[in-house]
Amino acid sequence: MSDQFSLAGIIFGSRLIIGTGKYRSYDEMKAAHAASGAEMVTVAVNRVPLDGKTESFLDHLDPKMQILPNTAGCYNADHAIRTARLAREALETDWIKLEVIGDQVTLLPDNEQTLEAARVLVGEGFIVLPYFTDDLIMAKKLLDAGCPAVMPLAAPIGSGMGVQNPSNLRIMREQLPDAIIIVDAGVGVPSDAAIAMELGADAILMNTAIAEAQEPAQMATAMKLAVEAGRLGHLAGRMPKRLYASASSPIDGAIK
Amino acid sequence: MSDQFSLAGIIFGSRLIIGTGKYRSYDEMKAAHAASGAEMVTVAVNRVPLDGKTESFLDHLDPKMQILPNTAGCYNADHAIRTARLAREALETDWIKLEVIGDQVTLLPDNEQTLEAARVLVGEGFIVLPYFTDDLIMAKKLLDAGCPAVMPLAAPIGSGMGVQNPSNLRIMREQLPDAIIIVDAGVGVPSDAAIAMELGADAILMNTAIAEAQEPAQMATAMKLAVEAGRLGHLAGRMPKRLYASASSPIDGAIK
Amino acid sequence: MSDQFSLAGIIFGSRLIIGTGKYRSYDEMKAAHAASGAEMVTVAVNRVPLDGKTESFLDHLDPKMQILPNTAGCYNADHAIRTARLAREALETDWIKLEVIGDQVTLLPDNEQTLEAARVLVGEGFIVLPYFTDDLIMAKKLLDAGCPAVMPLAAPIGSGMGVQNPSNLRIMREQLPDAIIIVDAGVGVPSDAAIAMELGADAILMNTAIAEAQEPAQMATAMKLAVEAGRLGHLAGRMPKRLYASASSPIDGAIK
Amino acid sequence: MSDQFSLAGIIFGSRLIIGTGKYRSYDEMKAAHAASGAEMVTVAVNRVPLDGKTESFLDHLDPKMQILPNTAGCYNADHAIRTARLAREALETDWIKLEVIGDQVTLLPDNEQTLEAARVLVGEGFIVLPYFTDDLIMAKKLLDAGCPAVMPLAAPIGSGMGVQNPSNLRIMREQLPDAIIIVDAGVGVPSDAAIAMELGADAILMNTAIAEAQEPAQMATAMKLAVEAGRLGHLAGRMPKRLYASASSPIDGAIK
Amino acid sequence: MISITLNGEKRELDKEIDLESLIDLFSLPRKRVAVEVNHAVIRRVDWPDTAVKDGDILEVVHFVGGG
Amino acid sequence: MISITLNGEKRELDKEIDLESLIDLFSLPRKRVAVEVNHAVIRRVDWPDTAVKDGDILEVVHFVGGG
Amino acid sequence: MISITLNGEKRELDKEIDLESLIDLFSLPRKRVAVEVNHAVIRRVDWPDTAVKDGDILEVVHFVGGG
Amino acid sequence: MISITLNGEKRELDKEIDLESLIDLFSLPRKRVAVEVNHAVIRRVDWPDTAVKDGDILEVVHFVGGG
Repeated sequence: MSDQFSLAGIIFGSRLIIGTGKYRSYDEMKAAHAASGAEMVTVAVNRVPLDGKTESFLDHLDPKMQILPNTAGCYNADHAIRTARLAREALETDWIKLEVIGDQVTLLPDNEQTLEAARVLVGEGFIVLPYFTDDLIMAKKLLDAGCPAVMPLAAPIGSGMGVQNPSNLRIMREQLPDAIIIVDAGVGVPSDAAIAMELGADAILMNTAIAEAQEPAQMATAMKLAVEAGRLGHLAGRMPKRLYASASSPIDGAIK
Repeated sequence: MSDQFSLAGIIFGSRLIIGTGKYRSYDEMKAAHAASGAEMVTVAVNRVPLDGKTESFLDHLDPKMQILPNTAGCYNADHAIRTARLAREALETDWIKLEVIGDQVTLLPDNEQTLEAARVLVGEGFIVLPYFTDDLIMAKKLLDAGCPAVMPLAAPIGSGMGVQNPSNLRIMREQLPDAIIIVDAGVGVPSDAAIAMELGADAILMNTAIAEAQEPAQMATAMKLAVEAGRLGHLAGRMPKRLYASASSPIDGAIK
Repeated sequence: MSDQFSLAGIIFGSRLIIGTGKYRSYDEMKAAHAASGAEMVTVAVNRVPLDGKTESFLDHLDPKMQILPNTAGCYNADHAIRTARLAREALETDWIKLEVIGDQVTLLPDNEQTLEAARVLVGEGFIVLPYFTDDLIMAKKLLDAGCPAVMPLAAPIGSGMGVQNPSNLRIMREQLPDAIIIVDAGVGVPSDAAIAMELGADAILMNTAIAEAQEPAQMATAMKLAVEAGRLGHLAGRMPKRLYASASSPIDGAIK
Repeated sequence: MSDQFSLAGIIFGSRLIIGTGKYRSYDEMKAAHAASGAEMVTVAVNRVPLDGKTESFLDHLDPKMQILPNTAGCYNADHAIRTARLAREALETDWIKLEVIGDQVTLLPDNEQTLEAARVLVGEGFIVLPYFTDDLIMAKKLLDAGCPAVMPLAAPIGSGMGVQNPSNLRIMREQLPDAIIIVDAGVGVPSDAAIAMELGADAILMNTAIAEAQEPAQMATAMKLAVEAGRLGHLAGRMPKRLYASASSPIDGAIK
Repeated sequence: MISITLNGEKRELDKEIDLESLIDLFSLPRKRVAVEVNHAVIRRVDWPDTAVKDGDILEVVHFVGGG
Repeated sequence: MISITLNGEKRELDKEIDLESLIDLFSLPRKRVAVEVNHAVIRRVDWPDTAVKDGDILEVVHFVGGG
Repeated sequence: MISITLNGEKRELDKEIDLESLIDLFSLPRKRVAVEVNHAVIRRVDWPDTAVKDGDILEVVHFVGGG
Repeated sequence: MISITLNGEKRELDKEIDLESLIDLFSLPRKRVAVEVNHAVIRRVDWPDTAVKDGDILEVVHFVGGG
């Protein structure tokens, strides 16, 4: 339905990227992933438990899915860099969702550390997709550092509040017409996703909105449609907004 | 994709009802109608020109479309009632979109006259779909009068401002759980349609958002998807909203 | 500070009208009334208890306050009309805040019954101040019926949600430049009051926002200031809104 | 009226700080300054023209006003640091509004360079008041660097769009209960100022909203009142928000 | 023996009395109140001459806090 | 010689005619139109038997694009 | 007798062993995991030749659900 | 004959002079201004003893309206 999108040389048919956390069961996750039409999913890097009991989480993912490891849980550039290197070794992928968190309560990104880590990781050949605030100037620095895309937040991770600052996304789109902008975190309902795409985002990454919905698979379908709807709405060119009415039917010619 | 919806005994596969006004050409209209997936379109009742030159507008509509005549351009109950009777005679349909306008600048509905006309027309066996403000108490009166559905506005006709008062629609949905609510007028972009559906609307009627888009057919597809997305989002049950973050990845277990 | 406002021939120095309900104590109410600078307060008409125990609520009001009785609790025109007549007899005032409620859950106004009651009461010489939805066409009818002012709601009574539909108030102001518009109900914080005044309201009537504040007298002062601020902001003529920046300091002339 | 506020050891009676740019005339500026009740004004550091013709801008300021020089027009830390040193030499003040801009179109702050400059200037004994995005983590870093307050933007400089991301300010207030937060830039109308104060800002810095108003002095008074109203509203503790109504008058006891 | 409805409650009176006396009988307030008999307001001056009859519906109201 | 109002415009006819003929006379469309005479709809079947008289007010409507 | 830190937990080994053996010893998974010794990643091929020494800090990670 | 850059503009001087004299020479304001030579602020008291040399970059600033 919607046009393709190309990221770091790979063509994706879907502009929806989703997470793998918080699902009530593997079956619920698999059904949601299938319904979403997503072609890439994020996973977290975590210490192997020492009790010997470990099943491979990855076995529960559709093999056709591209896996995007993240550096969630890292609070400084060094931890994020080491986590990225471990992810690359384990998955033989250069792709990394770079996430350096400022504190545990808000999970808001530490832009300064994120930029530092991005510079190092790009230098090591990683394809760095950085999560950061909706900050135009930081976006420029991340792109200058060699990130193939930027991933501004819509709202805090898992908040489901939707796009909190549409002006920032609009400005980012207008000032960086050629950049790939992926809105990451904060989406709660399909209209939130549509709004982000209408503002010109190239794709959206979400987890909680689907995983914590009462019916994750149904919500995944809704998000798939909403991302396509918002994308097409962006391309189709909206009607002008007016405070006042504009008749759809002829004003004259009614009977008297 | 989305569930069916039943109105006055007719089952519709699509929850999107669209208009036929303001298109740049018949071809553009036909393409948009086809892309929208709509199964019912609104048309206006108008005086035949006396110059003898008249082509039938209706010939340009897909014969499979159900036609919903409106009383646009009527400023009191009497004109609207007469217009409805003429529409019934000409189209042999009992369906009428009842629209009584309060003034020509805002095209805002005259609820008092609308209610009066609704009472008369229902008595004459019409299937009355009334356009009115997002007023819960008026909605109850219109339903009591025998209207099979109510059609509150999202914003002024042709304004494209989107849902101006989400609380009113939410309250209407919660207070009238069994009523059929069709949001009519004011939608501008796909996310507006998704928002209305997420709030619990059963369907949406729009014209300008599609007809005045730079690419009407593309916008029609976007609206089709957005209505489905919003409907599914409503059914799927949204995640809770939080001011603060909720981690998608494990907080513990990151490397140190 | 702010300009005077004239209503039904009476000049008020304050554009804030407040209620007398829900206070934790008479002292708290008196302190809030004094702090608010209001010159008119609303009171409810209620059955005298038959247990013989009755103190006069009115004795607790500053005698300088103009008393505006309301018809709260009435669900149809007839009850409201009878209540207005009783209020006039008891207080020897022609002033009445006309309130006809549609249901007990939302307390949303029944515009149809309100209009009917307004027509009767104006005919009996009452100064009718009608509470209704933010409906331009209904506003015109109420003014045509002889009401000296209209009182659209900002949000449901006691909801504290603030102005839910700014466009409706802006349109009402622009379309009825000479009408007196008093925003009644729904204000929660000072900025809500300022917004309503900036949109062009002539005055604001509120109760819960002050009475249910943790510190009613302090909130009353805040509301007094906010109403003045909003009024002056409306008169002063706002700067143009821009998506993009406009430098406050010279762009050139910085050191290099 | 409102409580005092203490910044870097100085007690201010007013929580409104205003600019000196964009006024149509010196008289208009002076009248606005007087009306605003502000006790501190910002000025820009600029090259002396070489044509010999120079009058001292500062002579047009009320001598009682504390002068806060800014580093407007600087695009990196080094320029901002040098500008701060020149301002200190010329005015014998350690106070500096630190502003490092990322680009000329949006005037959005370069947080990274701002933080770097803040660290250097604090080390040189400056009282650094940094303008930055509404970024909690950056706020923490600026405070850790020794800034006595942080100055997040409400919206781009001179945009007049008002608080674009209330959640960010609320979170910043809640997470930094002891920090002094001054909202700087983006306010357009009095309600914008009231909103920022209700969210817990300690003060507001604005220029364009007053200077570009049709009546600057009147708007200055409005802003003075709005800042006080918002502050008191914050202290008074707002009523709870409800989607549904809560009666102000008794539900029972109406006549039947 | 007559029966009336006063503010929604049934009340028995051993005989017809005038409104003035009824207000006393129930020791109802007289300051800033108003009385309605069978949906018609009775002016204060007319209380003494207004007979309260069997089946009459009376409303006696005053003012309370409201918004 | 009679005068009618047709869709808001005055028209002269040299004599009374039936509605069916009037539609022809002005070569108005017959498909999916409706006619009202003096505010009352005239069913298609009744056109031939409906005399158009002096002073009659006629509305002949069809459908156009609308929302 | 040596002591190491494995995924944040102290562990005692009776003697130095290579990384390959250590993975077995603790029956840790081998599929899609990665190992870091003293902050440096050890490629899988180098496990057999990597001696785990007293005081070494090891991290062994795999993947879990995340967003 | 020396050349300097003053507030971004090239200027020729027939010989080295001290900063104090340069301010006079260009009749620049002295009240609430500050001077920087080659990126270093020169305190007012040091103007007389500060020689302006060939190639020096000077910035002389004052204050203007800003936000």
